[in-house]
Amino acid sequence: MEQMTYAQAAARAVADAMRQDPTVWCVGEDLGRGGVFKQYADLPEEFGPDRISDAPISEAAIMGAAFGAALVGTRPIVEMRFADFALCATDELVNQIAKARFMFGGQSRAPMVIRKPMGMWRSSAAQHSQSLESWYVHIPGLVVCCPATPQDNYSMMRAAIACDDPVVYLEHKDIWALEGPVDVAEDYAFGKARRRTEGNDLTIVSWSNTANLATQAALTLAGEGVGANVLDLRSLWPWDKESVLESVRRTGRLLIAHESVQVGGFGAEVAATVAEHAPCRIKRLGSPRSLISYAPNLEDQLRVTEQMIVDAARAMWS
Amino acid sequence: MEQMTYAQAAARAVADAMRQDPTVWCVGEDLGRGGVFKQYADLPEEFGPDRISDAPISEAAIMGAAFGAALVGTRPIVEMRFADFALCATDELVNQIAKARFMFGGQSRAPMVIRKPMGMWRSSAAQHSQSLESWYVHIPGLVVCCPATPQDNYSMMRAAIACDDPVVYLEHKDIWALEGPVDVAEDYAFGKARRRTEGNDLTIVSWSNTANLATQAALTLAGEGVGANVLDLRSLWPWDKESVLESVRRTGRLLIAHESVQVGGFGAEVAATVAEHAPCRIKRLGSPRSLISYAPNLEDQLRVTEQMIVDAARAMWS
Amino acid sequence: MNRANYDRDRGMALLRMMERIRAFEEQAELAATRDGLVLGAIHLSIGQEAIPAGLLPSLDTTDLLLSTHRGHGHTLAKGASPVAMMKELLGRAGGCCGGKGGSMHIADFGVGMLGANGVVGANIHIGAGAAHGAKLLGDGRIVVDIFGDGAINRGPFLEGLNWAGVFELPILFVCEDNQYSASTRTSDMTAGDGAAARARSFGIRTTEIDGNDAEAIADLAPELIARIRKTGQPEFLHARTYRLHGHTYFDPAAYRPKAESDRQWAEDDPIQRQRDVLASHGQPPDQIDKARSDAVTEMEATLADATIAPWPADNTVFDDVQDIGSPAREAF
Amino acid sequence: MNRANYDRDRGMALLRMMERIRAFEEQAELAATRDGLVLGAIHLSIGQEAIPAGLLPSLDTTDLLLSTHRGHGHTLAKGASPVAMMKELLGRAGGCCGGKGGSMHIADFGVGMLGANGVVGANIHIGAGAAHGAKLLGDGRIVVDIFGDGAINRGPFLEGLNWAGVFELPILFVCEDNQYSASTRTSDMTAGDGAAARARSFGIRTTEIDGNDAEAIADLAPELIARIRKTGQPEFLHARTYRLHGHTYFDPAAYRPKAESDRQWAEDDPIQRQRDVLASHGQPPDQIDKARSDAVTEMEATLADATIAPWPADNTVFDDVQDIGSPAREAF
Ligand SMILES: Cc1ncc(C[n+]2csc(CCOP(=O)(O)OP(=O)(O)O)c2C)c(N)n1
Ligand SMILES: Cc1ncc(C[n+]2csc(CCOP(=O)(O)OP(=O)(O)O)c2C)c(N)n1
Ligand SMILES: [Mg+2]
Ligand SMILES: [Mg+2]
Repeated sequence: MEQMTYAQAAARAVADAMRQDPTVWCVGEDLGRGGVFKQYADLPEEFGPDRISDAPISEAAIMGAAFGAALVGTRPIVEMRFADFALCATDELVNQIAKARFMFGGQSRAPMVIRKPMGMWRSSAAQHSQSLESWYVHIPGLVVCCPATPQDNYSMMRAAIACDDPVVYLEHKDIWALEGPVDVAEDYAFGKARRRTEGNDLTIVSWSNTANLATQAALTLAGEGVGANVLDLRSLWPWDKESVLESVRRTGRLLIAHESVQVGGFGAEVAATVAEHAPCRIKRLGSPRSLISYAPNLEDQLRVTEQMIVDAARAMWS
Repeated sequence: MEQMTYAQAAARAVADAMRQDPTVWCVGEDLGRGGVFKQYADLPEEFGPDRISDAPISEAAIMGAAFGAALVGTRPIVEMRFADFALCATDELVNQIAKARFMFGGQSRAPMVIRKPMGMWRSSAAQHSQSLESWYVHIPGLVVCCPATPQDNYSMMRAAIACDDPVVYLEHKDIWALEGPVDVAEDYAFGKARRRTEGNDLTIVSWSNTANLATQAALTLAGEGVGANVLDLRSLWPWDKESVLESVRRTGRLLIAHESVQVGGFGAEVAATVAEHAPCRIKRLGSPRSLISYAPNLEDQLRVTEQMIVDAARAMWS
Repeated sequence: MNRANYDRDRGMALLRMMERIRAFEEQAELAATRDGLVLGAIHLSIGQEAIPAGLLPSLDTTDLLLSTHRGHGHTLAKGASPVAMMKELLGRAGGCCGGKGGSMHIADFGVGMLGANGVVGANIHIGAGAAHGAKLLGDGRIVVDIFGDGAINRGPFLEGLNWAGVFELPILFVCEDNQYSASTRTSDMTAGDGAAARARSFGIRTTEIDGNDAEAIADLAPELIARIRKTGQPEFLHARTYRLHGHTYFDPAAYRPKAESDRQWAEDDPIQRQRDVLASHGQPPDQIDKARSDAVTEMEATLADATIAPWPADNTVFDDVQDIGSPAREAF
Repeated sequence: MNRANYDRDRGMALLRMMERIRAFEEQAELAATRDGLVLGAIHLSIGQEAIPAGLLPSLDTTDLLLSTHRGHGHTLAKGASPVAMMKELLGRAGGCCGGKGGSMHIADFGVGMLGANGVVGANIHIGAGAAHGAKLLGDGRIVVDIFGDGAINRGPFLEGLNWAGVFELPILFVCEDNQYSASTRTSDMTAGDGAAARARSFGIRTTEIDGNDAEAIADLAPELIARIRKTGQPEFLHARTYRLHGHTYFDPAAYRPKAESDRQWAEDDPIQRQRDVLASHGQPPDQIDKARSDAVTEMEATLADATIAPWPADNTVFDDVQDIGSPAREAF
């Protein structure tokens, strides 16, 4: 087990995959210098400019060209820099990449990993802070990953690169420097949640960096004698309905916490599924349907914090 | 009260608004010939090419330029032709139009109506059939409208044009020819559902063309002695939580029916809200998370039909 | 004008391919209007047959093609089976996309046809990417990427051409300029001198040609393709043509003067032009006519075949959505 | 070279504006690096001051400007208040966007500044639309739309220029070509001859200029602007310059040879060039220096003002999201 940061774990996963499979390559702006968040550090030196490729500021073409290259037998890793900029390539992702295999009756595959660093990153304001994971879950043809730890950013990246479906891979910008142990032998199966904490009193479902906050919150709750079962979904499509339903049947209480806007967020899908199949006390905690400010005191009001998770959990007994 | 089709009602609303306000104008491909669905019929003749403007095949610029024109004091109506093509203008809608007023601290407004004909229209296949209303509900700054009848396509269009917020206005392609009475004096308040049928046994929440199917289904159910309160939400942001909660508190049963993909659809938000605030028996009926086929027998398997609504309603007592 | 040592065999091959494309689309139109068997929109390329017929036979089967909503002719000329295509237009089992795509998503990867596209312009940067992939794999395949005059006003035109230039990709971009974008005269919505001028601004070698002159296109094609194989550099071809029918089969094209299309039919139908060329070079009239009658026979049989094909099996509905996760309603 | 009847007052005005822009950004950089008061990224235009200083004072206040992430200089030269701008960079109450936007979304509609943009290229078609709106309203306003060399590789460049050409809109597009796109040398990722060549392909009248020659830009500006007002037609200006600092204030710009930026500092700093021009035309050195000292004094006071400004009131968080529907969590 090595210690690595979240960014290093991803770089390591990409490097390990590229060594094994010569058809894997990466493309995005400024990758030749290791990527804006250094998540491609040392890769340009090892693999050269054809396989760690720079790109013009052409998000539509980065996505579209990588798709074309996938259709002819390569396995591109697409870097969108900020998830927000990926909106410049929405037709390519949703109308082309997600649909090609089906529309063409199975003649083609689009084995791609589309990396979209998402989330709030102090004072990045409204155009550089969004979390739109629920959009991609709603699009048939896409797999959606939200790794929260270095271990998962290694294992899930390996699985995403190996997958023949297009994978929207949403890394959280605020935890590039998060350190943790990584076992490169641990593998990951899409749709399997990680039990971050065990507990029989309350189920907390979360993903991405909020799952880390929820895990912290569970420790506080444990100190108060409240056993919270924190499930880090890790992938949102497919998602681990079985574990969530099993857990709420035990606990009778479900708290769902995520950073993205609550209205129309993926938390609604989790809540709706539980309400249909295992009704219990349900509470969502997400961002207000508002825009993210530059000023920190305004930005903070949109954040879901560890304390808010603790308070919301306590309130589930009131 | 005049009889009009859904398409004529929209054209009439646009004409009435343009006569009153010289700053209202329309822009989109082929509008000079009345629009691909004739939803701009006779407007080119009355208002001329500057106010019913053709456009190059440049969805990003149609959306972006209309936004610029809104910033300087006009009120554009943007025609996207098919909701699917609007994905070519996602940055413009989500990163620019929805956020400008807030990011600029209230210095600007973007009074725009963005028309996106959506939904299944026999054998239009995967790139011409999508219903992505839940995406726009998730985006702060946007109002989201889904008119289901000629009356609402008149009243809601008038309200959308008069609104200072950007309004994503999703007309359903399958009902352009639907006829009905229109009272041009009836006004519409965003966030007010229409009670399509009364009933105390079951609440059915729907919108867009599925609300018409639900209304039919309610008649069948009434024949069986089951009173269904069909609520046509009409606008999804804001949406009529009060009426839905009031209704489910009476009926104790909620069926949500919509054409769009069920996973991550707006039905999940309705279900989640009810589960949090007025727990009751809840069931969603939407499209499988699959792609829409050209072949009718495959396309039909993705549709939510009147019969399916009736069956799902009956099953709520089993 | 007559040429010395004119190759009548090639001339007949060009005529036959154009006749096959036209006969295919005439049958497709009958299937739509007479039989009501085509459920979605189809976009006919009648009047534009010289471009695929002149250009695509010079490619290897392994070479790649990307096309548009108006792609029947391209697909046939790349070597796809008309029966599988017709079945796809009718949404039947055995269609090249299993009935899932229809006319606007027709594809035959077996002959390097990577798909029509329902989104105007979307195939431009995707095509550049196909060439990018082929270059990375070093397998020698080149790409022909065909789009309309309306597509040059979408961002992917800029991003795709720039991409091909920057990465030095083996691709031939072809603007099939039929002067209309649906009901709009493209020149009314296009600034500057259009496709060729824009392509040159990316430093891409650009050729302009009469897109209704099958012989001229067939003369040029081997040269362009050989140069792309040799240099690995992109090229651009701007071919002027005319859409003799409406935008879709149900479009009466009332937005343009009937005299305009009548003149085109009379003076600039690429098939009639090719017939005249052959005649003027002494090709026997019966052989010239036979190209037409053979094509009609083939495509009537094609439609008959397609008409009796069954619908796709109901249980194929969720096939090929994706490997991971089940698309079924409420799947667990 | 010296000119006859050189206008020293205009020369001093140009210098003063450039010094104010530079001093503003030096203070902003100090606020970021020394004081840790700038929380988000800021992009400095140090070395590029001649373009806004030469161009924008020729506009009326009612004329319109759209800018980029590197927009401080443009915004100042259009007449915005440096104090309101600095407060915005610090995310404070009284910032021109109430602290909600920060450097990348700075805007001052009161002086026709319709906003910086965090999305590269997005201001190009939006700017064309602003000109479209002004034309529809017939109010005589014209638009200046400034973007970088990297933005010419995004679709909006094509769609925006085509739009302006088709609708004949009163807009001046300005490509501020500092040769870099973040850490990438733009020429490595650009096919063909770049901005000017592409602009010409849209039939838009295009001028190329030394973007570090404030005098030349100030000579040209009134002519361009007058012609746009008169003809109502778009124009394009390609101005070559250089970014003397990193892409963001925390970018050491290690990707380019230090010798390159050293040479630029030594030989092609637009401010030093303007000082030399003035000196060579007999402007007293103390007055030349005073432009700098006045600017520094002003901008030090500006930063001091901003530093003591309070945070925006917490209860402004939901202001200006939208009129319809409440943004609050679980609003009813
Ligand atoms: C992005 C997008 N916008 C609009 C449409 C609707 N549409 C389909 S074909 C067409 C005209 C295309 O014109 P052109 O590119 O010249 O091709 P042609 O039809 O003439 O072959 C339009 C506007 C679309 N399919 N995609
Ligand atoms: C669509 C989009 N892609 C990428 C970025 C990230 N980014 C911000 S500035 C920049 C470089 C822009 O270069 P240029 O247009 O030349 O402007 P300059 O920074 O040189 O002034 C990039 C890539 C962005 N903001 N928007
Ligand atoms: Mg055309
Ligand atoms: Mg630059």
